[in-house]
Amino acid sequence: MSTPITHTIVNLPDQATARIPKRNYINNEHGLLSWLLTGDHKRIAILYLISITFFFFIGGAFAGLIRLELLTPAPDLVSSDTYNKFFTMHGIIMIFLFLVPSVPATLGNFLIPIMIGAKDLAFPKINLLSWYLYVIGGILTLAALVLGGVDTGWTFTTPLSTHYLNTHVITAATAIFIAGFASIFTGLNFIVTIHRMRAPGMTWFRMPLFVWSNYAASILMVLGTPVLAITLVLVALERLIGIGVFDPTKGGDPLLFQHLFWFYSHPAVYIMILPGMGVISEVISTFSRKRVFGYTAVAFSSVAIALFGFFVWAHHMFIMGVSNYSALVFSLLTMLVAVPSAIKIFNWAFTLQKGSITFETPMLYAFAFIGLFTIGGLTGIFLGSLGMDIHLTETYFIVAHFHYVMVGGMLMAFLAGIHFWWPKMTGRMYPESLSKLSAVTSFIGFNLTFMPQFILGYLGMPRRYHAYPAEYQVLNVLSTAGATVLGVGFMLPLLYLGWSLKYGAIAGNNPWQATGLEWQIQSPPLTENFTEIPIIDYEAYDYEWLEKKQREEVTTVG
Amino acid sequence: MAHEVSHDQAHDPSNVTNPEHAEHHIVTPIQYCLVFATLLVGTAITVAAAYVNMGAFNPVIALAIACTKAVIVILFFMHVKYQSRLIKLTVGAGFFAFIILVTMTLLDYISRAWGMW
Amino acid sequence: MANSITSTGHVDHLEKLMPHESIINDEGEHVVLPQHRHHFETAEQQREAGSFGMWLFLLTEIMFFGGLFFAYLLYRNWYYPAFAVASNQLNVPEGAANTAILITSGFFMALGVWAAEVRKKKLLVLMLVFTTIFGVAFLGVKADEYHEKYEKHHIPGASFSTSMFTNPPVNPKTGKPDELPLAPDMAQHTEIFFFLYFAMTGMHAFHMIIGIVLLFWLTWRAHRGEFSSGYVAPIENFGLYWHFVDIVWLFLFPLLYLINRHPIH
Amino acid sequence: MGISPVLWQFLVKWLHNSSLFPAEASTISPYTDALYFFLLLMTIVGLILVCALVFGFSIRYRREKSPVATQIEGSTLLEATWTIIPLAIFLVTFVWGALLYFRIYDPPANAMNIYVVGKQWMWKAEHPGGQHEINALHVPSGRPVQLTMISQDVFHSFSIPDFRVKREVIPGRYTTVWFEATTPGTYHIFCTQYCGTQHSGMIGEVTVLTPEDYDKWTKQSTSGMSLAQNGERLFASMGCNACHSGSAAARGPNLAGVYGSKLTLTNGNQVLVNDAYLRDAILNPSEHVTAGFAPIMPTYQGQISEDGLIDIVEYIKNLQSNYRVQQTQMTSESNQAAPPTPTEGTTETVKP
Repeated sequence: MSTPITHTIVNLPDQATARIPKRNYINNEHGLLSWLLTGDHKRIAILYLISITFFFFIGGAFAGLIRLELLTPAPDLVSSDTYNKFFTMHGIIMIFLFLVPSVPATLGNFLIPIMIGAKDLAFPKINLLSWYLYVIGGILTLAALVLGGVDTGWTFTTPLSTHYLNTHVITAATAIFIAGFASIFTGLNFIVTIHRMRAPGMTWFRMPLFVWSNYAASILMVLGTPVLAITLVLVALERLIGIGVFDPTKGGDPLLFQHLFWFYSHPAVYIMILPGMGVISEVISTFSRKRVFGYTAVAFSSVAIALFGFFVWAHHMFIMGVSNYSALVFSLLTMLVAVPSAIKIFNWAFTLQKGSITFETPMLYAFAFIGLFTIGGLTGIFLGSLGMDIHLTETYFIVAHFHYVMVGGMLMAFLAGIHFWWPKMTGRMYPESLSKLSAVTSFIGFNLTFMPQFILGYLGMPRRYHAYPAEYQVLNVLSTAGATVLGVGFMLPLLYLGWSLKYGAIAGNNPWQATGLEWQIQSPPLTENFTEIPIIDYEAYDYEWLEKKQREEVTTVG
Repeated sequence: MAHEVSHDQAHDPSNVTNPEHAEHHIVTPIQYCLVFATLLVGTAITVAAAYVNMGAFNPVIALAIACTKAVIVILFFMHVKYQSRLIKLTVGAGFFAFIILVTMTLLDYISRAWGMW
Repeated sequence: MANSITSTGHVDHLEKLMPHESIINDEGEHVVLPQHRHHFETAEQQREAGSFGMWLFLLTEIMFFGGLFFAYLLYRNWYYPAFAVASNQLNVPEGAANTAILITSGFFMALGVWAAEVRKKKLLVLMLVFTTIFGVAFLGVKADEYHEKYEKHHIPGASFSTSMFTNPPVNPKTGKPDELPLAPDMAQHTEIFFFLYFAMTGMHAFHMIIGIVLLFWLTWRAHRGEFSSGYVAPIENFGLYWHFVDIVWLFLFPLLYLINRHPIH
Repeated sequence: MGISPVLWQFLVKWLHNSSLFPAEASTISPYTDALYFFLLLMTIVGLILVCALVFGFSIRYRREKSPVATQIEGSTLLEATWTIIPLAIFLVTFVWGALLYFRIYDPPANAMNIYVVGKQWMWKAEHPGGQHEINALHVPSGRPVQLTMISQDVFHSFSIPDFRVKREVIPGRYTTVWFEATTPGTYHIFCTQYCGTQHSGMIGEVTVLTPEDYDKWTKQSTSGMSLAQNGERLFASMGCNACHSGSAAARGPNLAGVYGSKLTLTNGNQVLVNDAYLRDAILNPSEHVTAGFAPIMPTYQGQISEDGLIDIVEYIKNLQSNYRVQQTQMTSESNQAAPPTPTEGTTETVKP
């Protein structure tokens, strides 16, 4: 039955008769303990989703407070100490408790086993341990906040963090140390699952690009995070014993801290963005009904980003007195690591060519991602070129750059993924028009917030300033106005997605008529995902195969 | 209907669940004794070498002996020699990442004295 | 014929449908291991995944110690005289003995893994006990060395004293001090050596303690016969961890103890 | 550049007055701005290209107009184009940026040196002539000015946006940056590296004066002793002249004219004596023992403040003969009164 030519791809089952499948992973077992001690990767993904949303809104609240303070040039809302604690908490919570785990731990945990035809991740108990470590890390961060806050900035610059502050640095460092292991165990689980548990016939180049990008991010998690762990241990030891490797008065070298810290923290930004790119590949392909243009190029550029990500960290330290010659090497390698991102952007753009494109909410978020990530990426080139970095580093230009990549790129991709797979995770559809409104609101609010900060950056307004010269006020007022709109834009999904849990339309197996393996089974899926192990004999994003299957109306697997 | 599950599913080369299908090689105790002996001899040599003044070569020798002992332990005690190519690749990746950390950071420390900074 | 493996009562299905998947024991009839986790196709796949996962975890340990080793590398080059003199304060016989103890412990662990593979329960338990004994012996020697540092005031922090380095004591036998006196500013940097010494050997000892606790648990389970009927993954993976801790010490010993041992005059 | 200088000046002036663009107040500013506008152009063109592709394809191939998608595998030619072209543009940016970096961080030889000491939440500028300024800096226009900077406690970062220069100020090591101011006026100084509670209070003013005004300013703001003279007093009071007396039998090497020379150390390697070397030699003497001398110099770590170190380094830099050293040693040994320090033109007397 060919659907009439409409402007949307969504085909829901007849709502009068459609029901949520009797047996699925949600109602398979009951009681709190069945959730808190679950081994099922889907339930752990839901647990992660709830805790990540909780911490996202705390971090967002601090962002709001910061923007409120910067409404006026004078330091009049809160004292300097409190303001420093605001931006430190905003940084720590957003990076370590939201951005690093967001797509891998929620969507990755839920979908990777299903997408490659496995029943579960390789180590379910370690997956649950990863969530508990994340929650303990989160609680410790909140403890540091409640006990009096930490004001070292999320970068813990020594010797400030080791000798010149008496706030709760050790509590915060322990929190990040523990949350880091949560990220290591997620990465470890993904790598073993992708290598060892693919269904028969699921070769490497038949896997969806979402799996490829999470694989690349997992390599970074496993190899990068431990260096941050040892660095924080050394900072804690230096605070406790007083002698250490970073104290210049006793012969230590504070630049050694910068090297060890940024060795992790730059790959960390690729851990944050790569899974988001995976979501975008899936969404763009589904809503243009076409295979991703240059599948192998996009897959290999994910791995290339992961590999080159380890070679470029010192571009955070160009003005810190690293030698001129090493600055040259790191600047050149930074230029190389930018190329795979450009490749991906053009491949997504050309995926649309000759497609049959529709504009549901995930697609809107994907378009927002492409636009904003292009700006974010290219402004990164400003900071990668040495001469420009001298003027632009440690100013609001940097703040605008990484918010364009993290909020404009990663958060848009996260919301695209949440909207795209919401029917699969909950069996319910979200209200289309309201979600499009929230997407547009977020887009407008975001640009209004961070575009003025580029201009402020070139004007030289420094980062982390509690008070600023009067001539910067106009741009800061614009930015704060944008922040309020952005806040509303991010609040809306919480409302209508919650609403859809009870009143949303029944989604059925494949509301978007997508080709992924996860769309061939019931939604919400069974605990063991497949009633029998699927045999894959078709390519990734194979819409002809989907067409043939739908014509035969055979539910092979579900 | 679904594909007939072919009996020799495990031996089909594209069977990705266990591509190398390495049957499990058991290392005999004699090999372990040999490795044990070489490790002890290695320790003795490295201690002896420390008492001989070879100027800049002392650390080089010490590290060379330590690396050979480590490689022996990895290959035989940890059975990497008999395991799939994937595990060998993983071990390589680990040490490669460590080497990146050392060389790229030394790149900065060594070249500081070259020019005005 | 769809081989539907529902989640309930899957063991008998598996037996019938995929005979070659289970382990063929001595008498050649097929038995499926009770520890076979439902989401793995075959026990072989589960074991491969287990050791691969363990190796990835050891990767994180390599990078974890890697940070410390780099700090050591940097400060050894910056303050070589201080590192050389401070390293001479360490007791080489005790260090060498410790290395031998740890290698022996690794040897017994390897034999333990072999015993588990050939399913000799008593031998496995014996090997695990020996491994534990040598592990604890290593920690004992370590504790003695730490105590000696405590007496000589070489523990970094408030109680650290550099008098030992600025005017070295006269060696009664030779009538001359063993070391050249260090200038006071260089003597101050010996505190960085001892900080790195305690950080690296302390982190290594901490990993040893975790290993020994696991060893007690594994020995108890081995004693109950869990690992002598084909299911050896825990023993094998713990063996990997134990050998890794041994390798870290193989690097720590020469780097910390043997910086510059040849006599000065 | 394609735009005529007049149009450029007008554009920059208008943007500056509407506080959307910083003033171009140093010789390097136009070069930085040129690179900035090139990169801005690259970003805008890149964005337009991507948006054109995305919106073009979306409208052309929307579902109503093309209900069935035709699958395309990909094309290696296209992949090559959007690998090579971005790489080429990025490499151009790399080379241009590197040239600019080396221009800013390699001071010219004839630069006038000013010491800057960063301390938790204030900037102390110290001119060789003895002028001390807090959170302020007076510089002549038209002359290259080099800042030799160090921090007394944590990481700070000395930034003058209108000069497009910024350099991290690290504890334990001198870092340098230079600029040549062009248009007189007052411009912001910021500390851009987070340094604790009053990080946003650690700001100041650079006042660019015409050379004549600058000379007038140096005259009436002299606070008596030049850095070198302070250094001389410290040199004597710390007892440095006991060993570094410059006589043949002295236990310490002769420091007259040592600045800028090449020294061979006991461990054999050659070293250029610059500010950093002098400072390190005072704090960690055992690593900087000149060949032929015993390592008996005590460390002064923690006994001399950064300002004191700057004074001594400045004194050694200006020490051409040991005349003053021997004289101060003689007066310190005998009980005569020290000769009055000449008042006018203080810097000349130090040089013989």
